Amino acid sequence: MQNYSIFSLLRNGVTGHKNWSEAWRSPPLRDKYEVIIIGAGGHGLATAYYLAKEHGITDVAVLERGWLGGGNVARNTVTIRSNYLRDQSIPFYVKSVELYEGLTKELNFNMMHSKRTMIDVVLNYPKMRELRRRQLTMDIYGSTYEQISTEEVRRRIPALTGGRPGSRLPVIGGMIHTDAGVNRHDAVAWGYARAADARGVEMHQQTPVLSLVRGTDGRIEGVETASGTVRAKKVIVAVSGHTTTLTETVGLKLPLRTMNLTAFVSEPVKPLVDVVVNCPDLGFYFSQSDKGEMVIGGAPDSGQSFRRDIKQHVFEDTVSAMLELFPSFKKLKLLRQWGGHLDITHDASPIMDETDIGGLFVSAGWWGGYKAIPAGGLTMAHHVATGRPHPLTKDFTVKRFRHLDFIMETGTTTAR
Amino acid sequence: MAYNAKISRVGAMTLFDLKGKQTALAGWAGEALPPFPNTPNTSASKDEMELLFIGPDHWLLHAPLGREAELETVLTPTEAPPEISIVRISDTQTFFSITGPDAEQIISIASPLDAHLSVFPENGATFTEAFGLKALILRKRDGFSLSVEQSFGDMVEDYLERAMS
Amino acid sequence: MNNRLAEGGRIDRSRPLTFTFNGSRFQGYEGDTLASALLANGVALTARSFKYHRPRGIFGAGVEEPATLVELLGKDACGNRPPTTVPLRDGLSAKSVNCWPSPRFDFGAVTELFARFIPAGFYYKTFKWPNWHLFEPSIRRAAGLAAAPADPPSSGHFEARNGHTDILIAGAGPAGLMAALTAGRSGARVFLADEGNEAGGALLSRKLSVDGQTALDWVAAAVAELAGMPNVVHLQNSTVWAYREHNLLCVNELDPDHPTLLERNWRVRAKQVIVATGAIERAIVFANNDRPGVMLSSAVQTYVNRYAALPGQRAVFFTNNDSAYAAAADFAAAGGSVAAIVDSRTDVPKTAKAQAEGIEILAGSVVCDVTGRGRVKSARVSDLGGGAERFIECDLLGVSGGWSPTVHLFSQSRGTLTFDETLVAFVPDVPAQKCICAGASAGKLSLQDTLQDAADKAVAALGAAGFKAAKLVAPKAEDAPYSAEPLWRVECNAKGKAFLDIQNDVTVDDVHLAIREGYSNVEHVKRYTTGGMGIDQGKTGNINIIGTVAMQQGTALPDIGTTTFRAPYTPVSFGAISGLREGSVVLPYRHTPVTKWNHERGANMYEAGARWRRPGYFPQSGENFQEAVNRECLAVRDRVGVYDGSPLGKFELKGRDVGNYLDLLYTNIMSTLSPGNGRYGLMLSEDGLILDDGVAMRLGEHRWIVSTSTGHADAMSQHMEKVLQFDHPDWEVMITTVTSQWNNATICGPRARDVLQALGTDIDLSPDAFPFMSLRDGTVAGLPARVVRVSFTGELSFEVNVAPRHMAELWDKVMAAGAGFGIEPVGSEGSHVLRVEKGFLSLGHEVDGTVDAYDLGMGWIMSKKKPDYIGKRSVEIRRAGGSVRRELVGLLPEDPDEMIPEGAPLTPGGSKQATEGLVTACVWSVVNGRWVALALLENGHSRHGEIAHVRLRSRVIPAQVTKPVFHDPDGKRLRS
Amino acid sequence: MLLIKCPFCRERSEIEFVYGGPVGPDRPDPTICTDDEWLDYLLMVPNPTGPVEERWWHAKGCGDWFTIWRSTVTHEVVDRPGDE
Repeated sequence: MQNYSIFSLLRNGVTGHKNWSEAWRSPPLRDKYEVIIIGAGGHGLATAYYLAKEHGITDVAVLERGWLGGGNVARNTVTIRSNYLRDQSIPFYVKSVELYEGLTKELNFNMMHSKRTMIDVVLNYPKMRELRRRQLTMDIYGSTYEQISTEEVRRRIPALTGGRPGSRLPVIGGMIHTDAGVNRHDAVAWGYARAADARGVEMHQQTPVLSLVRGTDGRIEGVETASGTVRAKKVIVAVSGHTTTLTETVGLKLPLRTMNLTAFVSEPVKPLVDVVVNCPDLGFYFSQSDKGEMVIGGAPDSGQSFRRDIKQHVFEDTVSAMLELFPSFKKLKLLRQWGGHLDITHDASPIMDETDIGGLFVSAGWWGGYKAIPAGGLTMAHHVATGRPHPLTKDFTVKRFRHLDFIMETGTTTAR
Repeated sequence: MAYNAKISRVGAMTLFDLKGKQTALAGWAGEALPPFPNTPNTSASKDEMELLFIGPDHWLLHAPLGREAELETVLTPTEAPPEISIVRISDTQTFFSITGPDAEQIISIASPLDAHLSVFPENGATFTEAFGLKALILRKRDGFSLSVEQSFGDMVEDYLERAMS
Repeated sequence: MNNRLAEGGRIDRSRPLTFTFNGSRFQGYEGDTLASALLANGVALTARSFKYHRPRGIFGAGVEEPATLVELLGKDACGNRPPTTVPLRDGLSAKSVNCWPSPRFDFGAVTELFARFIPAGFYYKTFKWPNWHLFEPSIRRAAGLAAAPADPPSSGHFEARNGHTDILIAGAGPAGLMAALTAGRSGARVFLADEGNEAGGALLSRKLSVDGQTALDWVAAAVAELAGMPNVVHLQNSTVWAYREHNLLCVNELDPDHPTLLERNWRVRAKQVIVATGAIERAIVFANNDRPGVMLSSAVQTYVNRYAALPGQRAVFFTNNDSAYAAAADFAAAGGSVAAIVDSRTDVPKTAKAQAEGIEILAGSVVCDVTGRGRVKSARVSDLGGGAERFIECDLLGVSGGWSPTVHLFSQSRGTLTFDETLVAFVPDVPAQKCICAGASAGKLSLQDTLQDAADKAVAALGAAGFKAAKLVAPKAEDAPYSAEPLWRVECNAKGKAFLDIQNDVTVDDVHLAIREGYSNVEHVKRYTTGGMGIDQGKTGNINIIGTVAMQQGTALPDIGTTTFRAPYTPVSFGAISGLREGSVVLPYRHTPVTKWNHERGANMYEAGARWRRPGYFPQSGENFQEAVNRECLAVRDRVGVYDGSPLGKFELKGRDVGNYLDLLYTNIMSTLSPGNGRYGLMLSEDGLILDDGVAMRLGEHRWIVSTSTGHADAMSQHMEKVLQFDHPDWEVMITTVTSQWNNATICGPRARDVLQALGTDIDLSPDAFPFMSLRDGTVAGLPARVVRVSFTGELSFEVNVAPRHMAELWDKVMAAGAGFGIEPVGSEGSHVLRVEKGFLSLGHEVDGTVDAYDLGMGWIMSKKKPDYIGKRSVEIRRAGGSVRRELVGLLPEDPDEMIPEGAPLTPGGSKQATEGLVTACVWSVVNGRWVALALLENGHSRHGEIAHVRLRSRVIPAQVTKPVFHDPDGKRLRS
Repeated sequence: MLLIKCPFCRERSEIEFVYGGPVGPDRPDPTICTDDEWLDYLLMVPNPTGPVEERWWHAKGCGDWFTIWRSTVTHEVVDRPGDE
């Protein structure tokens, strides 16, 4: 793998940047691999990387229907945090945050990881109670969360001039999550892809999987692509939104529904807000990108959707909520908006498991799965390589639904 | 130019919620009621009373507040047979009158309802959304009547003032 | 004003306006944009670029402007505006973004010296050591263009509203006006919106004739006719910025005719949409194509014809198509000198040449570079092979890379595009909604075609919307035909940077680097280089990026594909999107008739479910929170208290099948109740989780009333109707919401009966005549009332329900009658303490989406007799799974004065490990004189008497596990 | 924001409605069905890329619960598959 550094940049600058090598190869598709990963998004690429790095499994093909890194990893709000509610969730996300923090060095690719803190702005006592519950449980797992006063909230977010006493919902305080941060989403996909490629993993773009293939023994045997059958004893489905589309080709039903979650950005402006701001009571969150855009998210659309549109009323709800706390943004302008597909389970927790079809693994049900990418890849690779679930994901089974043992995880952001 | 409309809070009106088959309702209280309107989301009137056809097998009897006691006596809700439901709900809604040349513009700020005369006729009467709430909109001479659940009345008054400012 | 023409244009020379740009004062006229006024004043250098801080001028004349952005100051303050879209006003003050101290002397320009070391994506490769945090602050400061607005608008407000129309027409250029006339005459409702400050579109920039009159006279006549049609809404300064699902379009009206409105946003639902948004001219890519003085040829034409401003003295035009010839001719006619027209085509159509008589035409030639830094000095021209090189002196280079139909809205609607080889552009293909493109946006690039196309398309759209319109022969227009040949970039040996995206400083070399590094998909290229991601969204340059990728990869342009166009078409203020919804009405709020009294009493009010504002507690002077709550609770336990229970959800049910229906909804049996009696019940969702709790009462044989928790009233209404209408449409059950038909004052405490007696009532209040869980209709204090004996406090309790119109009166009378008994108003905090002392469950505390009735020790409420009720089967399946359950217990901290934070985890021995439960509530018990808590604890029911451990950060609180009830365990008091 | 055709009120804006989920299998008789049948009913909702039947409640209008067929890909309201 070509080393990236200030020195290589200077050296190449002198030679007109003609000597940079490809970040990943485009080898011909073979008809057999040890492991096939469907979906070159964050989770698929991370799984490929950790399979190679942690378990030495490099005979891996990542099959992508469109372009690498073009799924939800390309269309999220890059918030990384671990302030979850349940024992089953918190340590997983703590691990993910930790991995993210070391990723730039590990992958020799600048993720622009900005551990800039998230502040939950609280307007309601029941919400404050719920967040304090999180705080005390998170503490067990080493995740940081502290209550701060309204004055401190305002000191840290000077642009927050709304929510004064007497307003519709006055700010009553905040919770500060110093582990939280943002990074550069494209870098995550590209960095994992480059590093996986360097260890021998193959990336195949524009290679849609049409169906899964089962053997006579009922186990998974491979996949059918537009360019023919590709065999593998282990297949991982990591295609947020389209999980059931694929699993149903082999008659496997999963308790998943696909929804559209949208986000939007403002025009770029000079630095104004230095932390991730989240307001669970009003249902919006945002951070300012390094380029200066406010990257804003709200609630998901109701109804199932495979369309990346935004519902005007959902969008307006988010904007009104934001302006209530940040009235100076009234003159700020919307620059761009987009959506992404999530598949959500009945309890809003993921499914990270081998399915009833032997050798077929799914990584699905991610609801805010961007922050889960490193730990999701690490644990899925572990499960695939060892045949046993990773301790951090042992509860995220398909089997839990057989006894309706839900892991109700409603998250701190509206988008869960 | 600012809007040429007049808004006033009327408050409660007599309202009876009527459910069941039209024939059964007519059989029980037909003589006391205006004729049943045939078209969904329209009203028919008689003696200052209006009968609003606002849902499947569902009507509202709407009259000035002063008529409540008299109508209660005629309709005898508690005595009505099991296949019909008559419930006095006068207190559940608070009414606003919106009149003047720009009344329809105020409605378009409040509600996604298409209140154009070609769509929402002279006797139009429907539940819809206004300012995020369930609202009853009636076309009136020179404007509209808009009503919402009574507990939201102060909020809607606040909203309408903002619309007119 | 050295560059202002003496006559012509759409400016009003009788109304001079003074404005300030980068600290200098200038003069312009009404009708100018900031850009045209600057050009008229000879200001060529107007900006510095984003990354390299290269000098930039004005490049376009409308929303496509990529090169210059300004920040408006003072009362208009806002950032990142293209000056081409800023109408000039007297006193306007603006400055260039992203340069300091000025575009002429910009310290940031040093970055260009390092340009070779900062290619596309350089930040992915460096700034890694020691970490990004070291670099991030300075990078953030360098980026970001304009400063963020510091304050909300000082006066005025925004409005959002709904519109409905048969035909929405986006754009009031020739196509839009033609379509609007056709549609308007048919009687259909028409909504015509155009982004410009006057109608006419491209006609405002050109010198054409229609029907033997000037095109602008035709425009004026059309506008006048439309103004006379009551069925037509015609808005200028109004951009159709989003095309959503089901033909909902958003229109941002910038300058409404209203004294206090800043902007308006329309959500218009249209039966049919006609997109008549014209076309946008493309840039051409060659070395130093970003220098001030390089300008779209259509912009040159616009400044000359519309604004009477000559953007240069001596011009070269560079084109791959016919349209620049008219531009050159207009420039020459206005007094400019045209040195040459450089045309990349070897065969220039005669019709084009005919327009530029007397001007030298260099066919088969290209401009490969320009000289001059702060302003173009000459164009370096060669033939296509790079030979016959010469420098042509000029201070203006008009470029035209061909025209791209403005398909943004069509594409937003999910219509597909196809590449038209003749037009060398993407054009609309298959519509996905009730939408049709007309005129230039449909690829009709001459005026005659545009007018006829718009008339035909309007007739088709009207037909689809149910209106008959006669086929119309469009008026005769004079215009030259249009043809073009591809020219995505000029290939030559020139050294300078050739920009594909002028705003984001993305060059041809950047794209080549991206491809070399494997970022080969056009989406990768755009993301790696940031090309097309600017505020202009690459309106003049995107297709050149695609073309450059295609050239480099040796593929055909259509195979590379276009990218999705996303809303908004141009940036829109968040204020307009939110409209009136701000301040006190940002969310709904609800009052009861007692709200005013509560305020007067000094209650601490806050939101408590379903948007009700409720009193938390009523502090008296000198009291803190705990003292106030204790006083209120003691009043209830020792004497009497009253609270406003109005918000409780209430539904009246009628019909022969209500009993069966309630048996399906609730876990316990309701159908056996006799009239006048009620029963507490639980409702589950079908997955076996607790949905709500409440009381069902039978009013008569077929009349019932059901109460729900306040916060769930709407959800319960939804649930009840859903079950009824889908699963049992044949059942005779009719449900009427009566939440706001009944308000209530709940009088509770040992002296409650005395207070009610003192109020005066015709109801026999004796325990035998009026037992717990029954109701009576009668009068109380002379008011018609329904009195219900339920208790959420564990004390003797009478819920006195009256109509809201009587509630304030009832409340006053209760307070007066209770005064002698020491009555106190009780807030929600006190109610919480009282229910915890009794172990009554609270949704949101004990019920958090995991527990069932058995966990709560309420197995008795799960009917064994009924074969089915909603959620029954799921509870059975869950309990058969044998997972460890967290069960409701009481906790007594070993130190009675030690408070346990609500939500605190319980862990084995208090160690730092996975939790075995949590504290759901902890209150100071006034009856026990100590802190008591409720908790969910693994296998808690079998652990009474054990010590459980609350784990906090700094300490562990041992607490004894008990039954979850701390007061009157047998319920004697509430039945008294 | 969809335009939803209520059987009683005709076309109205989506904000007047509450979404009630996709229509899956009929509720099995819980007294005789197997666990798997019950769980399928409860959890395995249809999730097609294409037409799906879904429930809507005209909460702010006439109160009717009804179903529509809608494409999850285009969001267009479509005919029930098989209907012309």
